[in-house]
Amino acid sequence: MSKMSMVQALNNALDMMMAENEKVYCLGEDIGWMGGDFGVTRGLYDKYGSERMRDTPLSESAIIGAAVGSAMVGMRPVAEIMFADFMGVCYDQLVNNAAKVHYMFDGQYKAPIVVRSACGGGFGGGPHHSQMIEGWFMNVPGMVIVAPSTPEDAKGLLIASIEDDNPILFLEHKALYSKKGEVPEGKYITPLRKARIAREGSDVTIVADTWMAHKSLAAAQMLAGEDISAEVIDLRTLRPWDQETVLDSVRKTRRAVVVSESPGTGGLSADVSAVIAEQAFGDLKAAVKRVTALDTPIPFSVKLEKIILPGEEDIIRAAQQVYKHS
Amino acid sequence: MSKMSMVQALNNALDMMMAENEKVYCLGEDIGWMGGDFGVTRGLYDKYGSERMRDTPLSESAIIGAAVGSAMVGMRPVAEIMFADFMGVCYDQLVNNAAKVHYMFDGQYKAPIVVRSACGGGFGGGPHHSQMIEGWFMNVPGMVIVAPSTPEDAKGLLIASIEDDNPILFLEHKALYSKKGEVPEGKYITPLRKARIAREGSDVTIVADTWMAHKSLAAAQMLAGEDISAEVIDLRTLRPWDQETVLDSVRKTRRAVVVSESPGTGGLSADVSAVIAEQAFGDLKAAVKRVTALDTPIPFSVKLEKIILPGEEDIIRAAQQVYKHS
Amino acid sequence: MMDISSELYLKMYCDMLHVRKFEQALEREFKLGNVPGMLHTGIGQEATMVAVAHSLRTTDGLFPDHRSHGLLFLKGTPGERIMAELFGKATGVCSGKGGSLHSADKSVNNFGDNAVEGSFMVTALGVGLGWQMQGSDALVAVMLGDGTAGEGAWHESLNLAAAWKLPVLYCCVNNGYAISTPVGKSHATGDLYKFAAAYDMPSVQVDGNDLLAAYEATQKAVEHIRAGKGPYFIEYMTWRWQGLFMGEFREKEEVRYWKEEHEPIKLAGEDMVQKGIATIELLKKIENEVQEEIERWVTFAKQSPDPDPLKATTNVYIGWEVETR
Amino acid sequence: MMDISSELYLKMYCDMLHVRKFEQALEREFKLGNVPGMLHTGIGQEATMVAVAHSLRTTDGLFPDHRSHGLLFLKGTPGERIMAELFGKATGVCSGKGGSLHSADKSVNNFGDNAVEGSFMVTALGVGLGWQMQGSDALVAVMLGDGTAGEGAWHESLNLAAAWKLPVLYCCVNNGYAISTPVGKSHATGDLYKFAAAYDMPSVQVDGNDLLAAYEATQKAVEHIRAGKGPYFIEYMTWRWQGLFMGEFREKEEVRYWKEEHEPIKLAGEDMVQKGIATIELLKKIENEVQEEIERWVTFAKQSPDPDPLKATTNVYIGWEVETR
Ligand SMILES: Cc1ncc(C[n+]2csc(CCOP(=O)(O)OP(=O)(O)O)c2C)c(N)n1
Ligand SMILES: Cc1ncc(C[n+]2csc(CCOP(=O)(O)OP(=O)(O)O)c2C)c(N)n1
Ligand SMILES: [Mg+2]
Ligand SMILES: [Mg+2]
Repeated sequence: MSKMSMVQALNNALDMMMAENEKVYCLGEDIGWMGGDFGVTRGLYDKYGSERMRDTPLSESAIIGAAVGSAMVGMRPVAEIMFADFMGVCYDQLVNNAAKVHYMFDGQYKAPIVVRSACGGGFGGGPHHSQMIEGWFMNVPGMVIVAPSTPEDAKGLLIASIEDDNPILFLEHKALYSKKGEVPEGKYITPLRKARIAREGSDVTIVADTWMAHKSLAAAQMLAGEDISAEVIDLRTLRPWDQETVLDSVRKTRRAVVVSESPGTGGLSADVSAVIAEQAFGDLKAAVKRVTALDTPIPFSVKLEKIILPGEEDIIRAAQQVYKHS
Repeated sequence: MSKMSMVQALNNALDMMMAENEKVYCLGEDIGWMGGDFGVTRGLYDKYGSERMRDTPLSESAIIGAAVGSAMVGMRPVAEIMFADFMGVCYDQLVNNAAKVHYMFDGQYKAPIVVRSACGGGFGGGPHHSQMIEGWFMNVPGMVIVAPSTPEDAKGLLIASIEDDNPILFLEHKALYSKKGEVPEGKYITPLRKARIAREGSDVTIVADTWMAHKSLAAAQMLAGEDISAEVIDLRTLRPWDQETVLDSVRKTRRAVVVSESPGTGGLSADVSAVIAEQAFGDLKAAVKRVTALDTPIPFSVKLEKIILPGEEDIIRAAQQVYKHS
Repeated sequence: MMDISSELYLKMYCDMLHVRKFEQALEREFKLGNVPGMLHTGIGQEATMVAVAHSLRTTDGLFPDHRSHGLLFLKGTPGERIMAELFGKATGVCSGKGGSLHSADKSVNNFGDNAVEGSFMVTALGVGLGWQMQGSDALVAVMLGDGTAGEGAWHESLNLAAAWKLPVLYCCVNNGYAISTPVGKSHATGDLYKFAAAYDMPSVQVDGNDLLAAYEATQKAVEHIRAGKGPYFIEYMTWRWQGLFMGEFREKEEVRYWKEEHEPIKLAGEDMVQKGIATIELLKKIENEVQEEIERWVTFAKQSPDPDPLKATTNVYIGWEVETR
Repeated sequence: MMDISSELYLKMYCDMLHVRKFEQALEREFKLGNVPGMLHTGIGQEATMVAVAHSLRTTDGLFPDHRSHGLLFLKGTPGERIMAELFGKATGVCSGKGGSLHSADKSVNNFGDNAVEGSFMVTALGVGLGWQMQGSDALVAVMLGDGTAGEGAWHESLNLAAAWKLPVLYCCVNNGYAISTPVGKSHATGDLYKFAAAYDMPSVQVDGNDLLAAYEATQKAVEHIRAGKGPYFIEYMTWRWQGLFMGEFREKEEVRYWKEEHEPIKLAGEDMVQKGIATIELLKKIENEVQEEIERWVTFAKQSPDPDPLKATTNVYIGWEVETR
């Protein structure tokens, strides 16, 4: 174990996988010599060279296209899209090709790509540098979406993603890049499609992801002071998400709050809320409550952004409400 | 009133709006001289000329970009994306620009564009010509999604969309293009954000859209034979959808089935199901049930496609289940 | 003009006929309702397809486009499996899940069409890159229509292929129209090779209905790429017979020129007869044999079973199954 | 070399200083934590910006890019409202909702930046088209970096602008790098005007640090467009002073050349002194006055209030409000 930031943990995972398997290579804008906009690939260029640490032009479609094509002939590309907001530009490549290659050719080809990208708001990045974009892909069969919230999981999930044979969007929250945590040495895997119970509790289940998992834990701490015992679940894989762990928890606590940094209309939070209400209908003591971003783009002003993004207090209030109204 | 197909009704609406307002113009691939892949713009080129009926190259980003830019300087563009599946290529233009222009510049500009597109499956179009794509946009604030299911609504909704000041995706289901119905003469508006109660009933509410509204009506007919009285709601506007009409109905019937041609993970059906369960929790006698496409891309074989798309029998079975389990 | 053996010439002629007869049979079956979905045929473009097919090795990659049915079997896949795929049958090369617009065959390095026009231009970069990194001398050919040149992926693909000297052969099939839109109307120029020339790669225009000229140009391109010199662009000038769903839309004289005067199969046949490589009787015999073979493929497709219902939900993800109803 | 009046020369010099001082003040305030988000500055590219600004009318459109803060006020918006926007304040030109990367001002036809690089290249088509359809002779200028030339929208924009003869002025600011990536490494060619030349539009390369040369080239382009002859492409060769977040990354000699030898403000100043248009004292005086003005803008921005919380949810849709918490 050693203490490191999520950036370091991700770097460690990439380094390990590139050392182990020469089919693994990285491509993206400024990921080579510079080491990436957030430093995740720092040092790898010196170690693995320009062939395996490929600087690309600003061509997101070509980045994903090249990743998918090379994966179809046996490579294991790790592509970086600098900010997740830019995935709009290569959306077709992800949705109509990467996600469908395996199915439409009935299993002949596969597209084991990992697309790393920095997501999320809270730093005044404005409307095109702050979005959570899992909602863009939730309704897309064939796609897998992974989003770590701790350095330990970041390393384990990235290794698992590179080894997995499906196309994976790997979302790294900017607010968590420099947050430190204990990370095991050596190679290990954090399983995909398996949520993490970040905190056990008995009165209400809070389902969250990435940054919001942290806010939810803080909220749970406060709730404990009011004798509300909250169980916090960090989804880790957002599509397909771990229904079993969530439903088991809700059947125990009989109350659920779903927290998401994305807008409340459509998207992940709606899916989680719907599945809970559909599958655990008889067990629920109160309606599921969602705590999400407001239905707006993300404003530049940090003050305004704070208003539209969900906060700790919003989670606390929601948990209190489901607890008291039942 | 006169009986016409949805294609004719849409054509009629475009004709009327172009005659009335010279700022209205159309652009897209083969929409001019040829009259569009499905004939929706037929005859308009002869009437309004090549300036206002603009054939474009295969450049979906440029089509949406040109639409948005011209809307920002006062035009009222009606763009056509030949098949909705191709919106992946211009996704960035829609999501990061059209949907955000008004907000990010704090109201200075607006982007009153209508993007017409043929959607939906059932004809062996394969993975890139058959998708319902509202799920790609459900989590995108600023976007409006409209989808008619009758010729009458097609005309009224298209007129309303052209007159509306927001960016609108106007989804036309291929299975309904040639279906005929009574259409009022002259100009009229079918209100946006207002669902249609396609059939009244008292035992279960079936919420559906476009093609599925027809399948739901057929299912309701069958259910009536078993003394289950189904109310069928055709959403018409899919984002933001009409919560009031749906919730009023569910509070009355106390049971809900949500039908969607899109995959069940994420997307519109999840949002509708979640909101019903959250808002009408105390009124529900049974868990909401969803009838959706399976979580797969769309296969070419018509036989396989039939398996993955939701059918009338699936809707009947779901309604029977929520009715009996309560 | 290139010198090729009589044997090769005859083989290529025979292959052009395969393409022609395949498409004609397909049109017939489509009208009878036996072929689902949409249909785009490559009639008129046979010389271009055969020139490309004969320049590629099995180990080379191919991204066919929506008019490339002929290339699908010319690349090496048994024709009946292509026909069956277009009929949506279990015996099809993708078990009926891909159809006309998505018929891939990994065993011969056919990467399948992507029905979002232009999109696979960037996928091809990856295939070339992967092979380059693996030290292979294989190249990848991409078929693309003139209309497809409107897509942004065009630029990203040409730019990166040139910057990274990737082994990509761009086969631009300029048949004059994108659906109803003339190439010169929708683009800054109707001579598309001029676009590509800006990307620091050889870019040529060739008569796509002149089999030997098309073959020679393609051979030269393949040599260049195989030598590690990077991508190459060829614009094949040709014409598609297929009109619009409402019928023929082009000028009478234009139609006559392409269908009667500058028709690739007729031109090659006449040339062979003139050169003494074949007699009219031999050509007729070949044609009959090809016709019979194609009908066998059709029969195979027709008699093949529909896909197993289980196929509907298999191969979405690797490692787990999606829910069924 | 073009002949311009002393008055204009001095005005342009003064404007270059405004850009420089604005950016320097911004950098200082950014380091102090007063400016949220990210910061890209246009220091070193002042001549290019001033050349463009002085060629546009208020009725002409502008799509500024991420280094165009200077252009935002040169287009006519009061500088303090631009500064305030970058500070995220209520008095900003977009009420603090847009910030550095999205500062539009409809009143002067500034259409705002789109932080998805390249994307507004197609939006600009629409502005040009709309005006063309409305019979206006206004044109629209698009600022774009060399890196941005990698995006597919580049191709779709140039192609359609040429095909439709739209009044678009492409101002490509080639400063040698996209973040850390040299222009020649990521593109098929480092001379980007060569790309555009393939699109049947005039395309030229000019020294972007030579104010008069840049101005002359831009004037010529504007004339061409205004005459209804369609789009025009200019590649301004320049250099950005801003390095990477970890510091300077370019060769010492390269840095020296651009910062000391081929520095746009110094070059213009020396030229004016030599020509007797200005004295060193006058130039110093101008500089001091500009500095004072910029500081007034900073003070205005600092003292401005944060946006009204209601702004968070207004102007999402037109015609209805979204829910608040
Ligand atoms: C992205 C995208 N836009 C539009 C279409 C619809 N479409 C299919 S073929 C075609 C015309 C293509 O023209 P061209 O590339 O010249 O090929 P041709 O059919 O002439 O061989 C169009 C517009 C599509 N499949 N994908
Ligand atoms: C679509 C997209 N990709 C990547 C980025 C991240 N990014 C912002 S500026 C930049 C470099 C742009 O280089 P250039 O166009 O040369 O402009 P410069 O900064 O040199 O003025 C990059 C990669 C972005 N904003 N949008
Ligand atoms: Mg064509
Ligand atoms: Mg640059």
